[in-house]
Amino acid sequence: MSDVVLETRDLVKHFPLTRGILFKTKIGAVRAVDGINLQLHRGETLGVVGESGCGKSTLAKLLVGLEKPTSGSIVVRGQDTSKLSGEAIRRARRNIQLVMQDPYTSLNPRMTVGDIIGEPYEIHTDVAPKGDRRRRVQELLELVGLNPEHINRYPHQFSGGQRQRIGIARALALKPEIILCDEPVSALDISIQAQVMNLLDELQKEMGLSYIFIAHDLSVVRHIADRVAVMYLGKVVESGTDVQIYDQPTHPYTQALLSAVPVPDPTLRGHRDQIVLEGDVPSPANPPSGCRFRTRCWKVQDICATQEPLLQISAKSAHPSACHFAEVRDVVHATQ
Amino acid sequence: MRGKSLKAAVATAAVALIAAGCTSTPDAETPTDVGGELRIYASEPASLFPPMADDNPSIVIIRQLYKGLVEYDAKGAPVNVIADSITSTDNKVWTIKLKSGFKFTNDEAVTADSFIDAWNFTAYGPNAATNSYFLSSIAGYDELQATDPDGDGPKTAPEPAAKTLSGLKKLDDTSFEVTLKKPFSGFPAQVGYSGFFPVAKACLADVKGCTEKPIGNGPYKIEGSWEHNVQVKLSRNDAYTASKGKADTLTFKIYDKQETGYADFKAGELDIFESVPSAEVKAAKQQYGERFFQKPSNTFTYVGMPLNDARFQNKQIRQALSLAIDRQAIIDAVFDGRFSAAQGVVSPNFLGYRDGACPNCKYDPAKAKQVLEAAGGWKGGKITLWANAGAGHEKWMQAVGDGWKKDLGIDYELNTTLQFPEYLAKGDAHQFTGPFRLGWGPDYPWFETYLAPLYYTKGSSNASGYTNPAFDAAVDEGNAAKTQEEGVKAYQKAEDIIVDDLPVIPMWFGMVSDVYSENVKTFVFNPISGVEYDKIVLNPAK
Amino acid sequence: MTEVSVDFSPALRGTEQSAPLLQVEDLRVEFRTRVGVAKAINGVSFEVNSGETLAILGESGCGKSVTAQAIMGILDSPPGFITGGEIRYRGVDLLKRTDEERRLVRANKIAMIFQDALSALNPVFTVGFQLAELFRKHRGMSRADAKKRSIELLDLVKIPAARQRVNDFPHQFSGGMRQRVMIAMALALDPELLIADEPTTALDVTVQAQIMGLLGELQRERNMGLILITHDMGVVADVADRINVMYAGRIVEKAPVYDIYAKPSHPYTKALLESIPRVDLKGQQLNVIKGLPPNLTRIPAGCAFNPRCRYTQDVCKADPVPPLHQIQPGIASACHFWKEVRGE
Amino acid sequence: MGRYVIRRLLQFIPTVLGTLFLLHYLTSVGMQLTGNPVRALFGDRTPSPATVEAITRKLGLDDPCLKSPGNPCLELFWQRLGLAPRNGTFSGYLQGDFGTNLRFREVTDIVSTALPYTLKITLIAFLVEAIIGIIAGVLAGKRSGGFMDYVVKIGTVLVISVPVFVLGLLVQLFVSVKFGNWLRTQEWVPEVISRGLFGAAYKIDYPFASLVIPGVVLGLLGLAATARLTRTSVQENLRADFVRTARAKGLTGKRVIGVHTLRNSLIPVVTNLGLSVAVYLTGAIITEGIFNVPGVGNQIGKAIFQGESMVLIGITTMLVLAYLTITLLVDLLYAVLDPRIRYE
Amino acid sequence: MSDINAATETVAGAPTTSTAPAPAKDSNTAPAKERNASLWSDAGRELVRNPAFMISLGYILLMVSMAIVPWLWTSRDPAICDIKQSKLPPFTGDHLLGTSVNGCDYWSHIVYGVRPSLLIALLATIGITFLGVTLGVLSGFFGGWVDAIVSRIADMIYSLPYLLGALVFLTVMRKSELMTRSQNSQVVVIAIVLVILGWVGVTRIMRGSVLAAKNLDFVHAAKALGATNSRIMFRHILPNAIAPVIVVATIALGSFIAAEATLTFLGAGLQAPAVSWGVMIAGHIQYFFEYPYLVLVPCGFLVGTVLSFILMGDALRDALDPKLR
Repeated sequence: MSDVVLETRDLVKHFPLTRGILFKTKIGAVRAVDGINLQLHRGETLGVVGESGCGKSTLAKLLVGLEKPTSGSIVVRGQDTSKLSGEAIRRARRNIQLVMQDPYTSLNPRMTVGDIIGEPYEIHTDVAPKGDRRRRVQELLELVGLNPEHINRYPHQFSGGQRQRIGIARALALKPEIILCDEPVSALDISIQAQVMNLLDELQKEMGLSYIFIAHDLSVVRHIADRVAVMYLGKVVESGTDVQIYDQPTHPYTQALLSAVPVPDPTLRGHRDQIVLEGDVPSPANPPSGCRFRTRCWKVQDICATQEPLLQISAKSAHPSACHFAEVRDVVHATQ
Repeated sequence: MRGKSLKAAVATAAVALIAAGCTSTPDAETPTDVGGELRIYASEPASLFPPMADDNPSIVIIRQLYKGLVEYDAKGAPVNVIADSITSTDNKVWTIKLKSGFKFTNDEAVTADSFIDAWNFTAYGPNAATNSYFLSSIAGYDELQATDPDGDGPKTAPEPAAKTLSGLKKLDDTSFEVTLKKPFSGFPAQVGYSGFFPVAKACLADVKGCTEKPIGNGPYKIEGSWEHNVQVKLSRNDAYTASKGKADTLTFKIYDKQETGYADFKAGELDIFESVPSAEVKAAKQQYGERFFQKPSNTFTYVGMPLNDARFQNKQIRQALSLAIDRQAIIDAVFDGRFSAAQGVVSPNFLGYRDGACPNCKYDPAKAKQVLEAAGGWKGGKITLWANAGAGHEKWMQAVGDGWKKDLGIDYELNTTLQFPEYLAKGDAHQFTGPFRLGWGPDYPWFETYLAPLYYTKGSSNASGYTNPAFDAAVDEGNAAKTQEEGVKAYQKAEDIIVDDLPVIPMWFGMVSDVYSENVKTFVFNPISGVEYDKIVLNPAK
Repeated sequence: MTEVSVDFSPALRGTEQSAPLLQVEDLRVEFRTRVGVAKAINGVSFEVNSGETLAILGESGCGKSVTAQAIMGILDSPPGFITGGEIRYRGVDLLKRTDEERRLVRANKIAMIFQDALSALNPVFTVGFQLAELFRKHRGMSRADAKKRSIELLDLVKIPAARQRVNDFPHQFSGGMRQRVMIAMALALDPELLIADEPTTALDVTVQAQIMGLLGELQRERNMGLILITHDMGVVADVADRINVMYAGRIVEKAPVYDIYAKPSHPYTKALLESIPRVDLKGQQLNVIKGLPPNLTRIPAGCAFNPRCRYTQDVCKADPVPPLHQIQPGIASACHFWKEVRGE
Repeated sequence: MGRYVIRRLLQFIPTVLGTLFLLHYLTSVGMQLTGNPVRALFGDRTPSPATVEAITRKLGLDDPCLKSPGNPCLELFWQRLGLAPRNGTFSGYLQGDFGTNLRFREVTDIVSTALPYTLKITLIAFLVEAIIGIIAGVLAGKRSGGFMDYVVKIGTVLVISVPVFVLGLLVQLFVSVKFGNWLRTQEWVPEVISRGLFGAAYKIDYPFASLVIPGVVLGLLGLAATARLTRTSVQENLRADFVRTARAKGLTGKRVIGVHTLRNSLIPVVTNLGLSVAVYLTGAIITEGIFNVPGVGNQIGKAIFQGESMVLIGITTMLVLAYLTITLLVDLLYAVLDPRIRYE
Repeated sequence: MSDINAATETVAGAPTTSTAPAPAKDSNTAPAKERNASLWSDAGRELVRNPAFMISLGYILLMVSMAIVPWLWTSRDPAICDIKQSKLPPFTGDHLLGTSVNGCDYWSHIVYGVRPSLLIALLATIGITFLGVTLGVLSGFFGGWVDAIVSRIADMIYSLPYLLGALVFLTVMRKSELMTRSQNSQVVVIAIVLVILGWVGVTRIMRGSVLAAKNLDFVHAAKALGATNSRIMFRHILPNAIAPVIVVATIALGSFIAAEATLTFLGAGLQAPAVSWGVMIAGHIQYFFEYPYLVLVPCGFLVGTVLSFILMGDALRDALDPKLR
């Protein structure tokens, strides 16, 4: 597919666990990301969902180059960025920008908004001539719905939602093709969430951006994503279009996850197919053999412990699902 | 002759001034005088082993633990104790006869060997005894020293040529003969110094043990052992046959700072306190009245002149500088009168002292200006005044400079940055670039001790680099004199040369400022050896 | 640290079992800070009965947590001060009682669980210690008995291997388990009323479902009153009986759960419902509430919501503040134009 | 834990070696510039070179490198450590030979007589600092902006800003001499109080009582830091969620502060207390001097001014080891106080 | 407590609505006022209202003016002394504070004595701040062997008792020509020694701050933008980590003034005839019992100065620490 702007191939990130008195020896690894294949097409939004500890944040760091992958590759427009270094990696980074979760900590409190949004130009000096930068920053402010006159204000003079807009403006400064949104609305008040989500929507349409949207809130992802990947313990367990994932989930984990999401409609009380999972997510330092979800799965059989299910389309799943017993089950809608 | 003492003390404590004087109360001995504990202010001794002890705190205690050939009477003249007689016909070969019956506390008898062995030990270079110097006038001393041939390293130095002094000859158990290198009339006075005390054989065999727990032959013996930095406790040695100690116990309580000790005296923790801090002298005089004891002592402070510096080679310049110092004002302001302004270069307590011997030592700004003009005025620019660091000399040196500035218009600066070792080394090497402060304490009660070491050509402490054949001749004459009177006359002639030439500007002599508590009935003070603790009588306990 | 006199069955004098479990009447709280006085609660009234779940819904800064703390009597004072109103527990106004009486109400009668169990549990004591402390200090039990009861409690909240885990420290538990410990702690002394302040906000959805399930189960078993404080409209829809919506320190709408979702009577509630994405709907248009919640030191005159409201007219911008209009029994709205909002 | 301790102990080696070398180098340079400290023993009289040389050789200061300014004297350093032979024998720190002072008294002997005094005064200072400091800090932290808060704030700032030698002298003058002398005139006051406790200097008859005042003076400085640290820490912890939980549990104010706040607040205080002990062991140069306590600090002071490099290096080596050990112990204690910390 | 935090959070800046930009007339006046609405200016405003801070500042400014233009404060030359006028009590004749033992005017000594004391403290503070910040940033940011070396050296210095270290260094340094040349070079040498022993504290604080700041989101954001290490260090980490250092530096400034006096008391600091408070105190301590004012007067000024710096540091800490708001 020619319009693939970003692709990961068997992306792996292990954090070594070490021990030793003088010289450290490796005694294991936290398998934060363990072989992930994703494709992002031009102009689309790929949602990545999962609970805490599933490797979402590590994936985000890998994609924007904050962490180096243990193995595998990240291909941006045909170029494997994980193999780059120095100047080349800084250039490659222009194309993929990050919007972070916490609007309070992601902006340097000692810099003015103008400095924050203008910083990309100072780092990549060739993008905009010096005299032009202020104008561009003001344009960006306007673009994200902020008053361009506030260019000299400090972040703490803005509310959370406004700060998130500043973060988005910063990400847009270098005119990237891809924006990685790492939980961009989860720290915002509900009345503000919608503002930011709508803004992201508009910008995508206007600028032809591609989003990778990482979130734990399945409702938000459903709202914004075209395609969705569900992660569990460093692996993608199911992926597909939003309809496939939300209306025809085939992986038990996806089903459990969806069924747990409360729906703001009291009339559905007791009419939804509720699956309550037992126990906690196992430690990524010592994941279960075979299928990683088997320890909490109600469908578990012997094969699950010995053979790792592949993420593939099967007879009962029209989209890739990593379960030996994949089967559609609608858990979101009322079953009346 | 508390010796050297003084100087080492100055090196460490601030203004540590020691004293000598005379007895304050007539001796009145009755049997009831015996008993009680005398608590004495003291500093940490360097050593309690006579060959190694050359500092005042050590000597004070050693004098109670040991007795030498002679001690000093109220006028500072030597009186035989262990010696029966010390005689010579030519001031060069001395015959010493001992009394019998003296014993060390380990029951070893004090014999001629006790002296000869001790002196040989002290003189023998590799033993590194700090009192070695005092033996250097004895014939054969140089053969006991080993000098590093190349002077640069740890290659083991050659063994000294001899192990014993050729000038010491045992005649029998109670007599021996000492041959000096040069005639010296002061020898009988010199041997009263603690470096000449006898030492038991057991001590020489175990120096370390004997330092911590001395084996003496004196009126007191040690209780337990030396409690470093805390106290040294002595009890009466009943085996001592000469004049017995009065107090049952002498406790030397060790203090690091004068001020703390004085605070403790005021709190009633001490019976005798030496050297009341300057700032408290006035108050002490008022408060303690009779029990405040003040008397000039023998420590001599002077400002040396760097005679190798052309600016100071004109003696009129030196005289002008001396005349422009208001000694009494400085003493009153800085030391609350705890010194007596120098009127010559010899201690007022010494035989041969003359009031007003130094006409140039009076404050006379008019005459100073006049003399300076006569000398052609001062063209040397700023004078640098030197003193060693951290010993509290800044204040009075500053006052000296201020005086010159005011009366002679000579500007000055102060250099007080050198620590004592370096300061002394600079003096040894005649490297001072301006007047420098130094002090001197007599080694024995003999006029000569104020002259030869300081001004004799290449004298051992001649930091000014002074040399004058006429002076040298006068000292030699005194040393060889047959009688005391002749000797003193010759020494006075030498002093006259000095006070005119002023190779050093005499400043002042120390002042004993002691206080004692109500427990003390009779306070006994010796001008040479200081407070005589063994003779102090205590009031009976209430 | 021993209490001088321990009343093992603290019954508050003057309570009437017939009176409502908890009535809050015109409660007012303000925070006096260096930058000014923040009016956190401006006249809040509601009541809760046994066995009932009342949800207080609102965004951060609306005063819902402060209300909970005021009821519990654990408001940080200074800077927080209760400036008016009554908090009646079984008919007794707690605000008029001594500190000691109020202390004994806590945990015994009214208990509370907090949002972040990790920071709400003392990190340096074992879970067992923190549980047993309640029995030892309030019930005078021996260490051994208290420990036994603690283990029972951990069993009750379905913590596996309770006997071993009782000696663990809070950081050794997962987020969900910690919240279970908090619940155990709150239920230890059989309170009649439980206040849950955002009990699941910090948790993953699967764990949230577990915890909400457990809470509901325990509430039913014990017939407790439950005040659920949250901003999550989904959670509320699942468990609440009645809902109070708060905005800028006031209750702007009260209604039973079904009514509020079906037909909101206040523009704020309505806008909220329209602005949240739903997992079961695709292509839904999100309505945006423009602007920001007000600064509590400078609440706009008139209806506090007026700068953000699409129904705003001049009357909304001037005092007095619109009162809660009784629309039907159990339904009230503090909007001048509630009819328009309801589409009536 | 074991591994951690071993690793830390191994880290001691470069630190101790580094400190030793630093001191060795400094004192060597000192000697190279100042000249032979032996010269000072003789005061105003120039000693014969032979005598000086003999003493110098006996002290082991005859290495020619001590005469060439800037020379690091490495050979001498190894000899002092006991890693290189001197005159054919190995005798240095490794062999337990720490050298002697200028009067040939062994450093080990000097230290072993001085140490007991220092340990006693350290204990007193530590108790003063810990008990008074923590109590004052808690009282101040409990109500920030309250009376005790100001007392602690002003008191601590005053203590920090008055140089210790001034403080020591003032205490000696007013407490030990003026007040003490008055006490000593009072018949009814036991001697242990009038002579011991309020004496102007250390007294062998009252080995503990007479160290109390110097100990207090010594402890004052640390006390200021402890009180402030406790105050800040308590203030911070009082805002912590778990304190709110403790209050919600209906615990008494005493228990909330004394158990739930204090324990957590003490964690940073412990580090400070540990470091204080290390400082007391050495920092008493001035205080020990003023009160005539023959402890380690006093010996160090003398050693520095008399150029007794061997004493200085010897004592400091032991002090550095003591310091490192204390910091290690403090870190281990940390893990005990805060279960979240694990050392690996 | 999230509620009330949020309530006060936005107070500093006027709330604005994003969809409807603030009216133009408002924004014309706003920027000038807003420009300084940073952490520092907030702190500044708060400090101005703090009486302890303002009194301390006033006192310090007084002292600084004495240090810079002493002749405005006294017409006397401190070097002119008359031994016959020794130890006059305060308010005698034209001697405001009496005279020293050497008969020098005491007030003029106080005035001229500020300079070396302040200079030493200032130089030492600048030194520890510069050295400490540099090493702290390097070791915190790069970690690894840089950190290991810095930490070991810091351990060494830390384990050397401060006073002991200073005495040893100074007794060695004072042999060098530097110490004998002039008062200024003495000042520099003492300051250097204080720096050598003092940087460790700052380094540790800085290292901690950097380690904390390193993991802040905005640093990640800058990294993701491709910012270089130096940019991240100087533009992002340093400005955010410097506040505690400034507080510590202020307090250190005070303690250095006291340290100079203590070293002088021990005979290792400045030497007479240099005029400094330390010299005044140390030189008169032996007269304390009889003439207490000779010690208490310079002590009073010293304590006042140290106190002022510490109070300022304290106030600064409170003003800069958002947790205490």
